[in-house]
Amino acid sequence: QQDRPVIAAASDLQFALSEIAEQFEAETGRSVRLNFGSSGNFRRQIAQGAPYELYLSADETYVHALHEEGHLEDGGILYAIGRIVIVAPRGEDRIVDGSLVRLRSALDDRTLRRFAIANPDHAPYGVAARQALQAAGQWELIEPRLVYGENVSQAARYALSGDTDGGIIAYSLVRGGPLAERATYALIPESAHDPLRQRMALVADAGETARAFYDYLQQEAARAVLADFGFELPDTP
Amino acid sequence: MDWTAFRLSVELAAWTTAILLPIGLLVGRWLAYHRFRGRGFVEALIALPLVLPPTVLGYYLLVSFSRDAPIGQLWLAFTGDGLNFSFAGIVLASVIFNLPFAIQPVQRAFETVPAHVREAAWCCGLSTSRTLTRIELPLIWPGLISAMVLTFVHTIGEFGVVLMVGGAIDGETKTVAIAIYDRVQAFDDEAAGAMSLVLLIASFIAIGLVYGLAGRARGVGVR
Amino acid sequence: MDWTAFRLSVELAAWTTAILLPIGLLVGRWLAYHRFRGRGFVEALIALPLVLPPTVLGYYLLVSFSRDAPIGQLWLAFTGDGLNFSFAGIVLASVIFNLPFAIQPVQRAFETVPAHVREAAWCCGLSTSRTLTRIELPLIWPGLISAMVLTFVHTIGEFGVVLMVGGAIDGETKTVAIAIYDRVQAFDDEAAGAMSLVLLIASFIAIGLVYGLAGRARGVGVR
Amino acid sequence: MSADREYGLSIELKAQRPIPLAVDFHVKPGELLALVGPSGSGKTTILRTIAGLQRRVVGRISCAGRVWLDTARGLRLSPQARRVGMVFQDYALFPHCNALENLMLAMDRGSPSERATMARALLARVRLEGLERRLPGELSGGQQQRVAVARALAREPDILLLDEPFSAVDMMTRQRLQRELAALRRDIRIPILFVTHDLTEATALADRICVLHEGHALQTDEPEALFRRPASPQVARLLGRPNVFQGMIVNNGQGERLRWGSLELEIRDTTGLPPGTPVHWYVPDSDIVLHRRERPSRGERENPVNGVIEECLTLGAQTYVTLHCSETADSLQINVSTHAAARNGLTPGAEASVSLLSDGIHVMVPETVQEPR
Amino acid sequence: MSADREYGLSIELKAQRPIPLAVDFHVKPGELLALVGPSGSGKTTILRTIAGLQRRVVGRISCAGRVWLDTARGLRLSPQARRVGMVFQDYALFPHCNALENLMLAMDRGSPSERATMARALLARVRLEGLERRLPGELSGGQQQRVAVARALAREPDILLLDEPFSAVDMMTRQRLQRELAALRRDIRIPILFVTHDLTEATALADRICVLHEGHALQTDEPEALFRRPASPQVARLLGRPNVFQGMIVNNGQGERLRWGSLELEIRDTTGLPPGTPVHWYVPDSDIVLHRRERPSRGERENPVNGVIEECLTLGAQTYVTLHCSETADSLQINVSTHAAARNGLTPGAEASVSLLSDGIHVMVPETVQEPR
Ligand SMILES: Nc1ncnc2c1ncn2[C@@H]1O[C@H](COP(=O)(O)OP(=O)(O)OP(=O)(O)O)[C@@H](O)[C@H]1O
Ligand SMILES: Nc1ncnc2c1ncn2[C@@H]1O[C@H](COP(=O)(O)OP(=O)(O)OP(=O)(O)O)[C@@H](O)[C@H]1O
Ligand code: MOO
Ligand SMILES: [Mg+2]
Ligand SMILES: [Mg+2]
Repeated sequence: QQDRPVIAAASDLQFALSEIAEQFEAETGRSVRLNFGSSGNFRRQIAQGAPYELYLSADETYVHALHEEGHLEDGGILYAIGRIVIVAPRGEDRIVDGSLVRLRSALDDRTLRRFAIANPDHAPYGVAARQALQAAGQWELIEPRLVYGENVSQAARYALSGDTDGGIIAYSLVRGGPLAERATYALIPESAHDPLRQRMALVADAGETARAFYDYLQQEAARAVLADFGFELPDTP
Repeated sequence: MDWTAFRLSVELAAWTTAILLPIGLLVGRWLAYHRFRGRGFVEALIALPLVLPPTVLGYYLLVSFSRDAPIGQLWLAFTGDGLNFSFAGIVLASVIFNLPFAIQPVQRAFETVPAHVREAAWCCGLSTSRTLTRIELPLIWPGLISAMVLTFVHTIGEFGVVLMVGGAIDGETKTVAIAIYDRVQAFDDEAAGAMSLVLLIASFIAIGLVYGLAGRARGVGVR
Repeated sequence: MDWTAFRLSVELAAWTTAILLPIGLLVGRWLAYHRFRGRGFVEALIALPLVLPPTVLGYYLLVSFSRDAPIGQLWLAFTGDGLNFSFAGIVLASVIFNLPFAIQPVQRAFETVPAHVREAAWCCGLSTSRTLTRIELPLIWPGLISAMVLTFVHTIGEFGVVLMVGGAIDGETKTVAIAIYDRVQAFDDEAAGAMSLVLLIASFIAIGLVYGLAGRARGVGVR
Repeated sequence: MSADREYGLSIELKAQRPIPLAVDFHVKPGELLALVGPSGSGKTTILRTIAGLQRRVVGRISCAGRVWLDTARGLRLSPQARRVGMVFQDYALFPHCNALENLMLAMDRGSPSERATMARALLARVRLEGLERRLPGELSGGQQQRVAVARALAREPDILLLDEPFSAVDMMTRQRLQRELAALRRDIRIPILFVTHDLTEATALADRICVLHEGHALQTDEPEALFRRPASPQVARLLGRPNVFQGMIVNNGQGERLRWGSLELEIRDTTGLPPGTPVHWYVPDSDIVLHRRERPSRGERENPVNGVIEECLTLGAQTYVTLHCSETADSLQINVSTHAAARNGLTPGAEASVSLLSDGIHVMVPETVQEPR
Repeated sequence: MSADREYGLSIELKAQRPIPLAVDFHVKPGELLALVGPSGSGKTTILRTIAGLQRRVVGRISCAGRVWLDTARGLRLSPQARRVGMVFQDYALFPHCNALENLMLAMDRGSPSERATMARALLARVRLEGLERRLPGELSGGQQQRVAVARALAREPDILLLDEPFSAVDMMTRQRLQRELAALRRDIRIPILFVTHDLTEATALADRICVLHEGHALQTDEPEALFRRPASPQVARLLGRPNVFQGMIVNNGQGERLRWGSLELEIRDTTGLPPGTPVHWYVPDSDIVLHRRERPSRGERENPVNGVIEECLTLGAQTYVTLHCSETADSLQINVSTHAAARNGLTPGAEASVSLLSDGIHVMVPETVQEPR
């Protein structure tokens, strides 16, 4: 049996990374197994010796911490910077604009029922969403209306469920894939939140294929896909 | 320590248990006393919610509770409120999820009530309802306690369904299970550990007392 | 359709049930026949795993199964393998998580075996073990079936603990519950729906048959 | 139907399950009917049907002027609506209630304290003073049975259905309970059905006895009549009466006689059957008179039978003697007091004579079918 | 201990719970001991203790040459190791096994087909042919009880413990089962303990009877001896013997006499008690001889007692007569055949005389404490 490493990846990479892995397989003939989940859970599992060979976190601090604990080969590299969007079910763009002005008016005339974000206690996209709302001066107002997803994809579910008026989620989730046609969205300016610095690193004792995939992710083809799914590409690793 | 979440969990578990108690009694009793073709499949139907991963079940409930779906619409019509992201919603979800724990032990308990004892009660003039309260309930007591404790405890720990349907709204749908999970996810192991410990100790004492008292109260059948 | 995940789930549930069957019988019987101070607390202890959210319990198990912790070390010494992220590990986690479902119904069932019938078996020369197999087991059959079905079903649907301890490794620890969850997370509703449907139908038929057959086989106590 | 019949229990039942059942009788208020019959003959089934617990039955039951069951009209009262006081063969006490609570649950009148007082009085009546607080599991078999009897009374029933109510109690207590039951019949005038396998008990207590066999009522009659005139050899056998023989009706010119072997017996109740009819006949114990040694006694001329003693079985004050009579090739079973047996030298091998009083000889007319009453 | 005692059942027990128990007896192989006593006197408790089911007890039990219990030496065999054939008062059949399976479970020898054959034979012995495949719940009370008896035999036990084994079966079946039991005693020579509340049954079947009262063995004796010489008024009362009176030992110069009211009765078995000792005394039914009208009978000179008939109760062939004797202010209960009663004109208010045979009069020596044997 061939070496098919398990890759642990943040769930905002759901669509982008799947596409990259397909390209990778087509080009190299090697394949990887993708596990999407919460970056935090992966961080714990890797600390306990999980047999993942490559870790793509949505939050670079986890990579730093694991590196310090000696579970990673090195400090890894920054592979993408995430962006957030305000979304609503397609056709209900009452509150959808990047400056959050419409959201503000919905709040003011008390027509906002519920609004979904990822849990800012631990999900990086939740933190960014909170920062954006704070920057727009709406946090205090909107907090009682918020529902929290365990992670950003659950938040996306909520935002498009019909029982909320929308939410703030990862840009990468609505750029392509099944949500693209179900949602209407607007990009929130980068300046509204701290950059979502996404770092990846090889886990100690990673095998050949994982290394190859790690390298492939730094190639243009892969970066193009990431860009295509709305990630900013860092210049410096 | 998120005491609001604790309170909410206890409320949720109490409501769930309170609602499932009569359901468990009715359905459990009915399944115990009536033999019909397909009884096994009715029992299977009750157990089905368990086979789906809670988050997925939660997702399907989220969809069926939405304003566009019949259940959500009905609820909206009666209460003027949505089911999703509300306390009522997580109670309903919990109720569905805990059906097998509430029904099965009660059913098994009813099955062991001797037929002659029930008949004697009727001959003593006890109506069906008095037979239930005065004869059957005391006799099925251990099974009923089991059912209620399992339901209660399972609701306290339930996380996937409640999170999905409830949306972790502080003070409304954020139970202690979610609060602990959040602390763990936030790498706040100390807070998570402290909350877990409080939860475990409180549960241990509460369940222990319930079982202890229930066991002491006339252990019929055990000698 | 991820058939590997289906197979794995069935294997996991089968192992869990098979391991819990003797444990449930032993502990359930012991709790049913012995009255001692603090019995309620032993029962509470068994139910405790339920109060923690599965993922959190999973995390604590992950830590205790690690090579630095006693359980993990012991396992390593005996098998030369780690517990975490292995099939053995998720089986063990499942076993712990399902303890109350395996023990309680069996305990309640043993409690209703009439003392005189057991005594008669002894007087007929049946050893403790033959009394168990020939007299007690047939009498507790419905409770035992309940226990096993609940355990099996609950394991199939279990997700948080298995995900945390197992790490969702394809073909090794990625159960159908995780596979469905993944599809839901990936917004691949069609695949999730299809898998859920297959799971539900298969479970419905399997559980229905088990209950149906178990119910038909001499329904003692029900007349 | 007379008013008298209205206000008692009338039943008329047919069933196929669990056994084929065909019974039909009336019990007057205050009357005690004993059901006797072999184990499995359907006694419990009949009581359960009257109580409304056995449902697969067709027929009619009325009691205390109310119709309880009329399958023709689709009417069937629930057990609760029937006001029966039932003692189950296995007692069926409420296992979680102590003796007092078992009784109080069956009472539906009065304040709790009145009910407790009455329950205590009933328990005292069945000699269970001091055991009021015991759970059934802490009582002996006989004690449990007495709680069951008291509970049946506590209901203030319209009918008492007692399924072997004294089978587990010792003789002394049993006599006392039998006296209580007799007293009760004077106090509350309701029909009482009583299953027993103790014929002495049935005779002592019952106004009438119904002999059941495989679900069919063979004969229902007063004890005296039943023991003197069993309707068929089967009834005699079920009642444990030994002296049933085959004979033939003859007419020797002086009137109807019964030929038994080479003997011709006088009978008082002539049958009017044509001479030559083969019949079964029966003579009760009380009409077999032992001839005393050397001293003739009254009735000695009546149907003398001579024989040789085959067996003597002494049980306390009674001795059971088997007398083989060569003229008929049959054996008579007789029952004499032990001192009479000693006085008359009744030992195996000895010769002895008895008279069969013509009053007692009962010819079972073959066509006799017990008229349902 | 003699070899004979070794190979039977010897028990010597004391217990406090559930009732104070003090018993001590020996039953030889092939011997049948009946335990009689009021409901709640501890009969079931004794059987359970022998079977090893009741554990809170001190003492010693040995059977078939093996020690089963010796609390002094800390030895206690499990119920399985004791090889007892036990019939529980409530039968305790295995509810999920049919009649045949209930028996086969108790057998530990032979191939399945041999066991099935033997089980079938045993069921036939208790007259349950054709019901082999019925579950206990589908059998009548008496049928269940017979399965329990057959199961006890199926064990090929070293001792039979029968707790009211025939209480739920009809008289005919009962007689048949009693005969089976008697036959069995010849086939398999093991001790048999038999609880019954039917004294006729006890007398007919038992070699000895043990009278229990509140956990204490009051007297253990052969039926004849027990009925003729009960050790105390209490035993007589428990046996339902009515004629126990108070009297006083006197000496009228011709020897020891028993003063009863103004009468002085001759007694054959003199007591040697000092004159003036107040005693209880008893006369069995069989030693009360009714004086026949106009014709003197044997023994009439012996202890004549005259009285007026208070009550006559006729039960079939027997009539129970209460004779009030003004000289003593006591009443005698006598039991005559119904035709003797008629012949002698015994009706309430009539005068009658009886003789109390001096052979039968039994003076209960006050200090008599039943020697445990
Ligand atoms: N559930 C059942 N299924 C099949 N047969 C049954 C069932 N219950 C009772 N019977 C049969 O019906 C017959 C009548 O039973 P019933 O209990 O009325 O007898 P009974 O006269 O009360 O006998 P007993 O004196 O032994 O109590 C019996 O032969 C019994 O085996
Ligand atoms: N578990 C118990 N707790 C308290 N008392 C008990 C318990 N079991 C039995 N007893 C009492 O012990 C006494 C003896 O009971 P046992 O069953 O030996 O009587 P028994 O002679 O068999 O009576 P019966 O003829 O009525 O069956 C009774 O008075 C009974 O109430
Ligand atoms: O690590 Mo995530 O992408 O917030 O679930
Ligand atoms: Mg019966
Ligand atoms: Mg007893």
